[in-house]
Amino acid sequence: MSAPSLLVSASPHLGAGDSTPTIMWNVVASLLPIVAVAAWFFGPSALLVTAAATAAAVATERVLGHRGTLGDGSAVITGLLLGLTLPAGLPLWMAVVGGVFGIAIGKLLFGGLGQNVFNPALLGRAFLQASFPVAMTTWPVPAAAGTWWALRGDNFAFPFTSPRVVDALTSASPLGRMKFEQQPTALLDLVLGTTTGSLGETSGLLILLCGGYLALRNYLNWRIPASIFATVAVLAGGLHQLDPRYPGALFMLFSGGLMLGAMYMATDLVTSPVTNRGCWVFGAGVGLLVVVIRIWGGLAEGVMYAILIMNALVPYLNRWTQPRVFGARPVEPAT
Amino acid sequence: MMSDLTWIFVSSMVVNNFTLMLFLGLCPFLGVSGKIDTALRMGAANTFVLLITAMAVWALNTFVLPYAPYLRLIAFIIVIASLVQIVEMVIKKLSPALFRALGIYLPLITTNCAILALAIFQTNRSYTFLQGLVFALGSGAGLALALVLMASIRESVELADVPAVAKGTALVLMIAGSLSLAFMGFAGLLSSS
Amino acid sequence: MAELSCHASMMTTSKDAPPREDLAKGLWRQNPVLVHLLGLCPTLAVTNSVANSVVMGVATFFVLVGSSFLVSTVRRWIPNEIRIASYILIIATFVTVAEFGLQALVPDIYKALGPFVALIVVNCIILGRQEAFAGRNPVGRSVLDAVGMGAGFMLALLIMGSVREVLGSGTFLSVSLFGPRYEPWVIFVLPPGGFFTLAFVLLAVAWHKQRQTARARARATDEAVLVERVA
Amino acid sequence: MTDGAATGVAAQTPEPLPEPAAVRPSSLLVTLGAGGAVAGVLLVIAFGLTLPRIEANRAHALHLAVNEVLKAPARYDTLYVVGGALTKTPPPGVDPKKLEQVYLGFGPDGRAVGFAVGAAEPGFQDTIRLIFGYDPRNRKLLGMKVLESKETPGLGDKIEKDRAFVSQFDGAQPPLAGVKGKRAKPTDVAMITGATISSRTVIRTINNALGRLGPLLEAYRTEN
Amino acid sequence: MGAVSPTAIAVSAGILGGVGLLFAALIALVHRKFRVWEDPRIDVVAALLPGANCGACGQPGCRAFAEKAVAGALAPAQCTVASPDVRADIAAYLGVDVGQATQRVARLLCAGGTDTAPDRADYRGLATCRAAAAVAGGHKGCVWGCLNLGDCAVACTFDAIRMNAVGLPVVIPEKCTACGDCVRACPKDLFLVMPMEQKLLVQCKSLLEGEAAERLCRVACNACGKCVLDAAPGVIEIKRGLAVIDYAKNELAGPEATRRCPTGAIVWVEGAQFAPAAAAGAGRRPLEEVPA
Amino acid sequence: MWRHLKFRHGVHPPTLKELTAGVPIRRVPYPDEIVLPLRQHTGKPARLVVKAGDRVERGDPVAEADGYVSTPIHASAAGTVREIGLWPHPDGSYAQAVRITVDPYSPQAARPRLVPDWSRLGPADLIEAIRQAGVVGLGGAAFPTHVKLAPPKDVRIDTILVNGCECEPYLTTDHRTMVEYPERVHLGLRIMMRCLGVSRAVVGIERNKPDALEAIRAAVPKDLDVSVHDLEVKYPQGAEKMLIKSLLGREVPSGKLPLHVGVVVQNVASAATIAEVFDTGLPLIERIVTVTGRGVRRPANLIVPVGMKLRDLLEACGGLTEDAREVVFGGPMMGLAQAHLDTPLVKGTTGVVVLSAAEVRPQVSYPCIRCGHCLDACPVFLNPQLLGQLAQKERWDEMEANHLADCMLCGCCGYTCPSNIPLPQLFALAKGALRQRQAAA
Ligand SMILES: Cc1cc2nc3c(=O)[nH]c(=O)nc-3n(C[C@H](O)[C@H](O)[C@H](O)COP(=O)(O)O)c2cc1C
Ligand SMILES: Cc1cc2nc3c(=O)[nH]c(=O)nc-3n(C[C@H](O)[C@H](O)[C@H](O)COP(=O)(O)O)c2cc1C
Ligand SMILES: Cc1cc2nc3c(=O)[nH]c(=O)nc-3n(C[C@H](O)[C@H](O)[C@H](O)COP(=O)(O)O)c2cc1C
Ligand SMILES: Cc1cc2nc3c(=O)[nH]c(=O)nc-3n(C[C@H](O)[C@H](O)[C@H](O)CO)c2cc1C
Ligand code: SF4
Ligand code: SF4
Ligand code: SF4
Ligand code: SF4
Ligand code: FES
Repeated sequence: MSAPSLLVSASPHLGAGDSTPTIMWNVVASLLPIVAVAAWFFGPSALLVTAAATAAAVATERVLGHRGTLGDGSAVITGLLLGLTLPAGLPLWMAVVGGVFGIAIGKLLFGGLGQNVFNPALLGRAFLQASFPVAMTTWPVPAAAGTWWALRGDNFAFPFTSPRVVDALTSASPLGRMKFEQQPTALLDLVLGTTTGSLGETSGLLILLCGGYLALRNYLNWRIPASIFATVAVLAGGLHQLDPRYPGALFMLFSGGLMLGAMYMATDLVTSPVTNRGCWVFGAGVGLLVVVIRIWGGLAEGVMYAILIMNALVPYLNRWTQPRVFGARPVEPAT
Repeated sequence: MMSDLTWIFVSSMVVNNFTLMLFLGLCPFLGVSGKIDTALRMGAANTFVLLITAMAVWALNTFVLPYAPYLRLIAFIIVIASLVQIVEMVIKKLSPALFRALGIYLPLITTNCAILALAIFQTNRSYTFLQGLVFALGSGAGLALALVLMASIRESVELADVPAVAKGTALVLMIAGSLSLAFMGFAGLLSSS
Repeated sequence: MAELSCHASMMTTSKDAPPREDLAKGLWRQNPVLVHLLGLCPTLAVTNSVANSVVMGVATFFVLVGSSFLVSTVRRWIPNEIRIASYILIIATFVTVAEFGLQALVPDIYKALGPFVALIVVNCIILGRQEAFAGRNPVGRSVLDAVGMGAGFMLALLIMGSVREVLGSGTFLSVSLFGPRYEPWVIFVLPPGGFFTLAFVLLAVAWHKQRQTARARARATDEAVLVERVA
Repeated sequence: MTDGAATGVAAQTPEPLPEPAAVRPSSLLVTLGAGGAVAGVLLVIAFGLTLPRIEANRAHALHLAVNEVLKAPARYDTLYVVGGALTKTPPPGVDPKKLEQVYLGFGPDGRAVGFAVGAAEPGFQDTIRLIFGYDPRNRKLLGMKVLESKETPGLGDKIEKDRAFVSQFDGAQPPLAGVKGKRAKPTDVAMITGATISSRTVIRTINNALGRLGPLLEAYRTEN
Repeated sequence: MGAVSPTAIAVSAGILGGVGLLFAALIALVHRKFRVWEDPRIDVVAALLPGANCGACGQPGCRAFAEKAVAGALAPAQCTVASPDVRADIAAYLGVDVGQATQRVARLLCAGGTDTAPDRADYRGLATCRAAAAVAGGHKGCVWGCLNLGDCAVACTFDAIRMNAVGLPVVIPEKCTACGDCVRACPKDLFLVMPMEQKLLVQCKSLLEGEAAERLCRVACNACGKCVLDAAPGVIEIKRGLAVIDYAKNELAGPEATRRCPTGAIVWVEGAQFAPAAAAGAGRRPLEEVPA
Repeated sequence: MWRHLKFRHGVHPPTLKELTAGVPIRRVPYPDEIVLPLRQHTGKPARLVVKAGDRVERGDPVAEADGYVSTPIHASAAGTVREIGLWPHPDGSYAQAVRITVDPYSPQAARPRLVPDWSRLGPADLIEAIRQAGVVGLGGAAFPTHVKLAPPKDVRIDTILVNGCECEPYLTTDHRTMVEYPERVHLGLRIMMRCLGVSRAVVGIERNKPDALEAIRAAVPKDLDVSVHDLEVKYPQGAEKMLIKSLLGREVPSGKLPLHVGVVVQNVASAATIAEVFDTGLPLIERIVTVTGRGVRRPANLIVPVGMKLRDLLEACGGLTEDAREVVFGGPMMGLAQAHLDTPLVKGTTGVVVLSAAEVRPQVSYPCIRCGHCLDACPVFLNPQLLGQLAQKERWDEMEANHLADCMLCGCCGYTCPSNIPLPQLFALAKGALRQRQAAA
């Protein structure tokens, strides 16, 4: 019998199903329906903005990253998610700035996939929000009168110039209206997504479905969204009971970026805790900060900041929520 | 007016965090944020010195400086420095354990601009004794928070394959910038009606 | 008096370096901010406009040169034990003078600089120079050194201030550069922008250094080839 | 293994350095004491030299602000808030600088045109300090100027820089109400889009200050 | 208040002078109590040393070396890492001779490159020698031999090891400081730090003999014993399948012992051991390609 | 039912046992040569007692125990000692081994009883007999059984657990043993209970072996307190600590042995072997081995003489298929890959699994994405994610502080990692480095 050159490798010699790229591309796939719905509401602007953010993210990963890391699909997710957090009328050059910053500073500077501390998409968005506060808070009304084809803002503003005012209808977001004008928005509109807001924060129901698919396949830790939802519902519900001027739990849950944030961004594997207990605490922290910022803060929406702040706490949470090692007794007082 | 102690505390701790928003105390922030353990101790020692400073400054402002306003800066720096020195010696004598935990950071803090800045802010804003203490407590908590966050992040980033050019201070500053960006979420906290 | 944290005892030139070197080293090769990372608080805090940066730079320069002069003049009479206390006394005096001066001359900018003029007292660069240089060298060299370091500090502030004002407001010394259509990147005049700008500047410096060592390494490889021929 | 490095202990041993003797405390005392005294003298001199300029600067800044919000009065008086009333003369023994002050402006004809009142409240980033002119007779504002704020450039700093916003306060009728969009009534102030908080703080600051001081101002008017 | 009145001057001078006195008293007190004196030259010497803390000098670190050097227990030359200039500087500063140290260098006890010693299996996993060695002894047919993955080159602080085209680490004697990093790094224990004048070397550790050894590696020592006969008596001995050199008799050793070696396992080395091939670079041999 | 206990975490790899689960055990023909490494068990290698040219009969000792934690080794076939020298060892190294040329055409008749009859022996004599018979644990670690049966005086053992889980995928050695020799298992158990003076025994069997459960249950002797329990099918149910947790609810303290919670765990095959040794009077010279996997043509459960070479064994099973890629001693989760077909089987070899190219773990790894799956898999609640990162930076001390010592290299973390990071390999390296450093200190 001739001996083929045998393989020698370390145990275990078998591997379980899904590889990292599989997970990532599945997330990409689950985001596509959300992009499609955004396009349904916001027309070509939605596609342009997401495409610009994604292209920028991918190109940055390609140019500055290690060879071959594009295949894992994570840069595509970053780009898509960044795009989904932007207003439809944003100039494309700004979307590109966000994508480049998110990947270059938010991810590659830390060593690339898996090593970053802050959610790259959100860091990119926070950068944009701080850089271009006006453009980033100009919310076009979805499905406004006019043709589907019309741009919802000056998407094609020349790089480094301010967007021109285009006669697309804009209005305050449901949260802004609630906070600054005490005007609630109908829950059905929030659930279906027929409200203003960034591209991906319009349809809570769809996000819930797509995220649920990922949770079922164990691509994301369901404890994080569960903990966020529970915390927000309890806090908002309680405050609403105390003072009905505060918005109720359902409004809180379905308005703004909470759904997208809880399902897709707080759950980013890399920037959330590795321990399950840590995930519960992380989610509770995000929920708490969202409610605090929305109710007592200066900003109408706080999901992005809540997640970023909790991201910063993740290394600490990981340490703190380390499970008790099998057979290790809780420390007994010295005898 | 700004008598609201809660607001002073929250504002000095997160909204106008000394380190992340006002760039005060960057030396310890960059220098002693490598390990969570030391960061915590540094934060505690810092808060301690801030509290002492607040009291001393209140006394100076009330009893000495009205008569010699031009000595403000010199008086602050000398009084703070000598107070810290004395406290250090006292701790060393009374509790060697506490000294080992916190004392070694005290000299580092003397020449740290957060302390002097606290004195100046407190004077400029004419805080009362109580307000001054709350302000010191809030700023100290803010410094400790920033330090601990930075330390835990640095501990985890130490295991990452950071590109060679970015290793060291550039990365730490990027993290600080990101933290500062995240802390912008606290803007306006408790100040809107 | 406590030993100080500043690690400024590096950055010395050897005894027989030419005076030009005393002056020039602070500007770039041993730039107190960009290379030795000293005095970061003011570097980040007051550089959101060029005017602020310049005024702060001048004030610091004044204090640095003044106290270096005085320290090197009186250094022989200061006992070692009270070295630092005396330095602080001298520095604080100069800072207070600078504070009064700015308040009298440029009240608006003084206000914009907030507490940071007073904080020059605790700027590590200044105490560091007294410790490392003025306390050990004759007046002439000390002043040259202080001028160099002060200029280096000013240069760093100017770089930071220019980047931040140009990007963050589209202006330079309040003169509009790109016309009204320019969209300013507000973040650069906000706190995070300060951190990011300095990080970018340091990245650029590190990248430059890396290129230099890469070149040095290329030279070393020639050596290795030589070894190969021997073997 | 061979251990080659152990060859050759230094042929000579370096001269041991003698430990320097301790200093005499008296030299420390003399140096620091004298240095302190000299520094003190220097400071006082610098202070004395610059003080006039600094006070002039301050007065000038105040003058400009009062001028702006009272629409260039011919002159103005400084009044002190003492025990729930306004008085021209501070009570003896109290540092007048510690008292709250308002300024009463007079037109060229010598008639009072209104008060300039300073106030401050926490805004979006930090405390916003402003001064406004108020005519208690017509219950109208005369103008508003922000003295100090750290609001976001490009957004919140419009409360200082945006003429459209600032000019609304000329002739507005307190208590003010912030509105989104166009102002319809004289009590309305159109807030700045994207800087609602800063705008609202300005409005709130004026309303609160008038709520507190309004009766005093009116009482003073009627008395005099 | 305001103008420079004599009282103001007096007050200010009094306050500051008083504070100064207080301070001076305090410091005098502290100094009296806690004074520790250390020879300042230690700091200077420590600053001059390379700061590699490599231990090549046999001290736990550069500062320890500085202390001993100032005390005269070590000669400056014994820091082999420092350049001759630096050693001279230290000597001049301390006013002593530079002293001498034998130059030592790391030698590899294996010559089994990928061309001479074939693999027996495909190893997949972490691309380090240590990892490969732990998995079924690695891919190399000869289990004693070099795994060619370059842990040593990575470990070397001084960039003194390059992997050549056939996967063997080449130590560049000019750069090697004898710090022993490679000795600790190699899982097969193939490095030996030895004086440069020990030039006779058996580049093999295989315990197999005769044909069994040669089957696994063309340059293995097959324990034939010819070198023992050719060398001066007692210099070489065959022990457990290997020719072993007694370096205590190094002065008797000469190149003649290598002449009849059928495999070339015993060599006479001047300078570097194998030919470096710059093309192969200093890194590891890539085992796992980055996913496409 | 009885208390329902289980251990937490762990993984569910496909069991893949259908290849051999129904194949009855048969005996392989004797090979031409037997190679007996002197290191076959945990502990000190045995000391040689033969020399080249000696004749040995089946069951003759070729090496004697060298110390307490050591066992003798016996010739597993009659023949002539051809050579004593270095030979490839299953752990990848070369080790001292006795090569025996097997007599051709020999009936391989055994010597008459070398091991005494058990029924009249007291505990001490029984243990000595077990030791002389060279019995070691057959569950994988090959720990000398006599050591386990003689616990230190100050611990009290109250229960023997019999480990019939066989949780490794593919292997069916224990399964077939339980189905075909249930009485032997019980007899072995009876002998061990006598050695330890224990009256209670529990047999734990994973639920995917109903026939084994039934056979073992049916054969429980009336006079013994033996209960048989079915367990969840989950890897590593068979690891001692997990088994004790599942069956008794006791948690073996970190760094301690089962005996510290009053338990001795023995594999079913070990029990059966003890019975067989006393039955036949022959020492441990053969064992049951599953040869399986998609890379071998005729998977089988075989009685194999210890020391048979892999090449011969595979030939007896029809040889390798074209796409055979990796040969593993033991199961695919913890087994050792073999670089050589010349390596001999040793006493601890539970099976030979030949994986096809399609089955082997893909060999590209991605960066860790901190998914936390490894934390959810680790049965001893470590943080493999952190440990892995630390290992890559060679920060051994921090690994130690993070309980590396508790890692049993079960492979769950590596199995579940989507980024395919060779975590157990990293941990094995770290353990090695720490051991090396400790030895140096
Ligand atoms: C980076 C950033 C800076 C901001 N700065 C201010 C500010 O200075 N003043 C302010 O009132 N609002 C500021 N805002 C926005 C407010 O938080 C809030 O969204 C706004 O006041 C709502 O106004 P709108 O209802 O007109 O959109 C800022 C927001 C961001 C993201
Ligand atoms: C150093 C050492 C000492 C041991 N001592 C005993 C012992 O005294 N009694 C015992 O029952 N088992 C003892 N064991 C055996 C273990 O409990 C365990 O059964 C053996 O390591 C095989 O377990 P495994 O197959 O799960 O790895 C010892 C193991 C080791 C490594
Ligand atoms: C991860 C792991 C899985 C194991 N799986 C089994 C198993 O399925 N069956 C088994 O008998 N022993 C298994 N063992 C070995 C047992 O822990 C234990 O050593 C053995 O049952 C003791 O019996 P023995 O000394 O008779 O071999 C496993 C060990 C480990 C570490
Ligand atoms: C469930 C899930 C959620 C993710 N969410 C984000 C996200 O919010 N932002 C992002 O940049 N990348 C996200 N990614 C992609 C990837 O983890 C991210 O690019 C890393 O942070 C880069 O190191 C996600 C991936 C998964 C599997
Ligand atoms: S460490 Fe170097 S010498 Fe040792 S096996 Fe690896 S490559 Fe060969
Ligand atoms: S036989 Fe000798 S030279 Fe060849 S690989 Fe093995 S140790 Fe190296
Ligand atoms: S190999 Fe170690 S770390 Fe990994 S799952 Fe098993 S016990 Fe846990
Ligand atoms: S399973 Fe792998 S990728 Fe996931 S956390 Fe663990 S090591 Fe990282
Ligand atoms: S300069 Fe601010 S703490 Fe040192």
